[in-house]
Amino acid sequence: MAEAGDTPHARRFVPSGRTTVTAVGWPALGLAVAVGGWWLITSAIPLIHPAVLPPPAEVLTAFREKSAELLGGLATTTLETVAGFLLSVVAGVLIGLLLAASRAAERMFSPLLVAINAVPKIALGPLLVVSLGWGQRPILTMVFLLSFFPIVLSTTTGLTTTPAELADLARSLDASRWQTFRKVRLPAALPHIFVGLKVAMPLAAIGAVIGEFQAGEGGLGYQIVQYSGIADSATAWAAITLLATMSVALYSSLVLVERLALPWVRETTSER
Amino acid sequence: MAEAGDTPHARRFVPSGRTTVTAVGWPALGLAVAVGGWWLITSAIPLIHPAVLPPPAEVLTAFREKSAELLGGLATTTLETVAGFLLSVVAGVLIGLLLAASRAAERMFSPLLVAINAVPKIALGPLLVVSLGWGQRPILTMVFLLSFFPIVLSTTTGLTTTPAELADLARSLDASRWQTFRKVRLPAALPHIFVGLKVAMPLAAIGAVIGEFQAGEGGLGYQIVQYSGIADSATAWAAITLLATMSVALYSSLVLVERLALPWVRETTSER
Amino acid sequence: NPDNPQQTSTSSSKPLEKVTYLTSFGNFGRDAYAWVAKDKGFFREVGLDVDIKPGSGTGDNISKIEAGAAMFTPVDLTGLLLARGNGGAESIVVVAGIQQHTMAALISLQGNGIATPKDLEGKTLADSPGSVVRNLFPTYAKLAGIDATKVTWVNGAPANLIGLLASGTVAGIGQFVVGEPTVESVAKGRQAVVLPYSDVMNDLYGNVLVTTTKIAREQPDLAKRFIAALMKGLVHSIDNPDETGQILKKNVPAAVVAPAAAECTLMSAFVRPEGSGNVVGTIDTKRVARSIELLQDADAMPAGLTPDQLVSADLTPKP
Amino acid sequence: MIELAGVSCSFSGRSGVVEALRGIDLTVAEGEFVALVGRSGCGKSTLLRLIAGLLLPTEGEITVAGERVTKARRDIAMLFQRPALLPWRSVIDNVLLPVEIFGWRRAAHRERAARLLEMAGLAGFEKRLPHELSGGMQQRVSLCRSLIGNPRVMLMDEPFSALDAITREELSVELQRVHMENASTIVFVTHSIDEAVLLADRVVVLTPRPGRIREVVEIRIPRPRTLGRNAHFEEVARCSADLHELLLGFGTSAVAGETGR
Amino acid sequence: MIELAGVSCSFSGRSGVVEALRGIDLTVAEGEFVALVGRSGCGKSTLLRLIAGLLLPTEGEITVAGERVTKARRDIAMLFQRPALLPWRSVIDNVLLPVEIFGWRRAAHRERAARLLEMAGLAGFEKRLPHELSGGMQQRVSLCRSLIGNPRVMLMDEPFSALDAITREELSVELQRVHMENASTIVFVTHSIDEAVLLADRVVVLTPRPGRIREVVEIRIPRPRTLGRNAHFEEVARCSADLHELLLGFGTSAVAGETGR
Ligand SMILES: Nc1ncnc2c1ncn2[C@@H]1O[C@H](COP(=O)(O)OP(=O)(O)OP(=O)(O)O)[C@@H](O)[C@H]1O
Ligand SMILES: Nc1ncnc2c1ncn2[C@@H]1O[C@H](COP(=O)(O)OP(=O)(O)OP(=O)(O)O)[C@@H](O)[C@H]1O
Ligand SMILES: [Mg+2]
Ligand SMILES: [Mg+2]
Repeated sequence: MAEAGDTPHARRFVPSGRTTVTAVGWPALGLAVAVGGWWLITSAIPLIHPAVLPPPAEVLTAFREKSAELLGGLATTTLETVAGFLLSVVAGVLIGLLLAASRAAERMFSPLLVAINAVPKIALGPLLVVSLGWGQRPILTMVFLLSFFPIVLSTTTGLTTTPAELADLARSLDASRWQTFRKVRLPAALPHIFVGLKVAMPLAAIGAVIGEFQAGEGGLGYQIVQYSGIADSATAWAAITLLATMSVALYSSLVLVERLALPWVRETTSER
Repeated sequence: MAEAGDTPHARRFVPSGRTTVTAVGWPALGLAVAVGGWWLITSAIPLIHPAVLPPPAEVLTAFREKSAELLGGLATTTLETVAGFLLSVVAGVLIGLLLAASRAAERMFSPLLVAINAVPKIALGPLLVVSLGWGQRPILTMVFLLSFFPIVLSTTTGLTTTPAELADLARSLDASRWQTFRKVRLPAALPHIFVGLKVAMPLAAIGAVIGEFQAGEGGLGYQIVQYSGIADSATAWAAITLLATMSVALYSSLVLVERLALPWVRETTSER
Repeated sequence: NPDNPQQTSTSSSKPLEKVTYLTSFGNFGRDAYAWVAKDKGFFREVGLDVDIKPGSGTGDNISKIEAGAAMFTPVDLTGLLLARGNGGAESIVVVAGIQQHTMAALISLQGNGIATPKDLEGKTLADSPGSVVRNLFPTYAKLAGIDATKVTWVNGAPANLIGLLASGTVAGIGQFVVGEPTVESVAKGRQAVVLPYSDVMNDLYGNVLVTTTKIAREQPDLAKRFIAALMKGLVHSIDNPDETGQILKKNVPAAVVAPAAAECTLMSAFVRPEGSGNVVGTIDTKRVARSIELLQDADAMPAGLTPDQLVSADLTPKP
Repeated sequence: MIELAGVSCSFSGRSGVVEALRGIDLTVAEGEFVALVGRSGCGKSTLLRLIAGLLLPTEGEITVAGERVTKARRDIAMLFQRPALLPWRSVIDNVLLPVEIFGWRRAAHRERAARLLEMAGLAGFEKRLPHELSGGMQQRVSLCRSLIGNPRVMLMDEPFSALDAITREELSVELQRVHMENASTIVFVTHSIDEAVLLADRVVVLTPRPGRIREVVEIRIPRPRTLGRNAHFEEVARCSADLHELLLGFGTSAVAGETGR
Repeated sequence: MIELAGVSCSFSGRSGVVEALRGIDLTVAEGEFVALVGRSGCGKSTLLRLIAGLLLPTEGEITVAGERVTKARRDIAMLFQRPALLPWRSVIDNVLLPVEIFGWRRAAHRERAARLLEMAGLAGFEKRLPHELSGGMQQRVSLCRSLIGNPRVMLMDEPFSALDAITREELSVELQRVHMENASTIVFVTHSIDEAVLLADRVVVLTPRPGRIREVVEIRIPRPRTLGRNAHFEEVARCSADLHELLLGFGTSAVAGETGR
């Protein structure tokens, strides 16, 4: 729970006002620090040329001017990110499950997954376009390619490190593989899996952008290319900022889901 | 241990011949499957045009022809990847430690880290070059930017989910924060941290390549751009293949380090 | 699609044939002519329904055309020659010239101490490896009488170059001539200094329209119709830069009118140089041969390639 | 029901081999209640895990109901030395786990689960998560879980070790009742000689490492048995004294029986 | 040494509040050996955790050596109900953990650690990892760990619960010796009335939830005490009977004392 300080006491309900402060106040402060830093190096002491990193004020202006277009791009990219991410989650957990189920599969395929993951995705553009055409399909594939690996790895790790005593319990009940998975290994793996999901989420956003670079006809990534092509860095950075904001929002919802889904983790472990 | 089958028995030493088969045989089979598949779709039933994915034979020829140059690139890129990765590990664990130590810091900075992580790194090229020049520094920074997040996240998660009974033990000994960290939380977090490291490793390789795209003067990334720029896809894919091989090798060493460093994890958890 | 009803009715007897076209890179003013041809109904007039997709540069575009993801695209002839010299792009054939002279150039800013090619010595320039400007630089240096070894090249991704120049990190960058207005708009008041390669390499073409040998052989009629309509768009775009900018904006919301129009204006001189007559898109095989020679002399490609292996004389627009 | 013939079991780790059990021959008849006693670390838990099919013997053979044991059986319930509760499941859901695994209807067994919990003194805690319970309460949840399936064979590893004397007595009585009602076969590890004498038909005494059967003591007291001074007080005292001596007989200090390799 | 004044402690979870302890007043003198008995779940562990400074009371005040307890103290060693060994450390390194934390020299205490392990019957297991040990062996490692620092105060939560009768007796004797040699203050939770009577100067009997002090029984038998029939047999029998009755007095079924909310 959200008590400060070192001394533990009997857990009790935390007054909700306090929670709101920590949940909203600190991130707001963090944001202020970040924007302040940005402003400092671009406007106050202009260390960095605006063509490279425009000051926040210019970015805001650019956003105001092109808000409809940028928000349209945001909608497109968000949709792609979320859809591709969900695809990754489903496929990643299934692959992770496969690798966890069989040592042979793990030994056989995990080097391949690492290899696929290490290919710079930019180089795959033509391949994707040629085999999948333009638009949603190559973009979702790109999102998948960028974000599946952390999910696979964390799922496999989670599923193969079930506490021995719980695995023994399942075995003593002669539970089937599927039952053991569903009732014991998967729930026990969830804390691990969520780490993978949280790592994968920003990667999914990047995947959408790279996909748009290569095969898109709209979205924030496309806008970033277009506006940096005409050196309108303020608008390009407005798109980048929107993208970052989207990621933070999606990431936060993931954290929320985790907190709701796994209350027991916070109770059986010690935070700080 | 490497016993096959479902039935557990009292743990005993596995004949070493068996281990070698699983450690080398399966990955080799996986490689064969991958190369076979590649050959199938490019040469046997040419579904995919060699211009977007050249057949293995062509790539091999290209590699033979330009092996000195490509191996030089490999050396450069490997060095950058490893150096940048080590940087990420050190900095990532430290940042993770900071976030784990203070809820305020976590609330303040984790959205920013997510935001930074979600910025398409291509867009950061000019910023890096302008502030850091060409060569090693911007490239290492790029490696860091791509690979720090999984390490930070897994470190924070690992450090904040110490089993309550171990944290209580440390508290009952009135251990200082640092002692608790060193002797209890960090070792307990290592299984988590290693997942982060394993996710970060291929990302580091991509970081080196993207860094070279933007600020490099050699290396596999540089060669990929150069050769795809003149549509010499065989050589470009030779570079990509080398890159993937390098990642797999680095990843495997990481797995080995994990196995040597954390023998207790395999013993207190149940694999399958 | 705002085609006027008259044109629609003339071609409605037959179903439109589908064609996929790739721009050279993204959707900027220099590539807007395809949109003009589509928007003005030039393609429709000749019974084509053209799908325009953003390209990603010469290398990628060649791959995509060879693999059949698109049928036509403009690529830089020098890049194509280099690819061919390396044993790639074997099924690619040139069917029209877009820019009669290469638009490759070095762009600097006033105050950087560069006014003539000679001033480049001792300076640092940026461009991405594999780009035309960089590949041709040794040849350019030789012809312009400067010592190429005294110039330092650094790497920079295409999208980053203008920023690098504007922020003073490098003295000059590789760019197409049409990049000048963009550079100036970013440099805020400083004027651009442009050193076009065409000053010393007059034979070299800029972008040329390519397709595969298969299409050239099996669908010459379709290719001819496509080329004619595209050239019509090209002419219209350089004649009406402002309208072109509007058309681009209408079709690609992320485009911006003013810089697109400026690019068209600048491109005009390369599409229809003085004394080239009224017809655009022509290819002079003798010039191509000399370009090949140039690259061979610079050791950039092996001997053996002849223009007729590369250019489909049947299809190129004739003066 | 359960037969062990020449069963040995060793563990090997990085620092050498531990021989946990050597040459165990033991037959447990159907409906019999056998207690297993022995010094800490002598291999009692290992023996139960072998019977449960969680571990394969290094030597020898184990059969249950005539079938060779190669994996766990559904008619055997194992109660582990540690509670092994699923931390994300409420108390009642933990008790109902075997029901779900066996594919039975949850609703049909819910009430029985609640009754078992009440019997174990856990009424009102059904919805709580395991970490909200005390050590002894967790152990009782685990006991309820092992009873829910009405198993033919129960292997119980120190089920009452974390319980106070009174709860222990009450639950001993319950266990006897279940044993008699269901005629189930029970192998029961305990450190309490009193408990062994109260509950078991036979008490198997193991020697310290390697665990071998030192003696099997028969307890001839009619059931139901009760605690405290009763008609069979002398028999109880005799058996207790015997067992104590048998256990003590391995040397005066714990050290004697314990060597790492 | 230890003073508790009006100490209460409640836990709140999603399914309501549990009042674990209510109004505990207790003073433990320096060098005193106090046993804590009570039904399972009555708050014994909670009480120890409060004294150890691992939990803050919801009400009341706790002082140790005159200082208010707000966090753990180095002169108090806590032995947890579960062994809580670090799974990555060998047995001897687990025992030496307090030495490292206190910043003492490892080398100087290594031998003592080995001696403690030998005393606990674990000679030869120094290099093994905790998961290679049986439950009782793990508990003994944890006991050695709590003894290594020669603490002034020891809080022991059922230290012998997983041990066989013999080992238990041997270690009880050892514990008595340590207690007398070091004049350390000990608060000891046990479920064994015999153990309480053998070891304690006073036995505190807690009522079931909420835990309140029902009675404090003084055991006036001179030390060193021994098991079995001895000169003080009658006093032992009287105290045991008293305690049994006190514990039993809360109702005939465990259920009575257990409600969730
Ligand atoms: N996984 C393991 N790896 C190595 N050795 C083991 C393992 N499990 C048990 N042992 C060893 O086997 C022996 C018997 O262990 P077991 O747990 O069966 O003892 P036990 O009789 O149940 O003891 P306790 O009464 O303390 O629970 C011990 O010496 C122990 O060290
Ligand atoms: N973390 C917690 N959250 C909620 N309730 C708790 C928690 N810890 C203990 N309790 C409750 O407090 C009461 C006392 O628990 P405690 O562990 O002190 O009992 P105990 O006397 O040690 O029992 P045992 O003899 O079984 O170990 C129990 O009813 C338990 O449910
Ligand atoms: Mg045991
Ligand atoms: Mg307790």
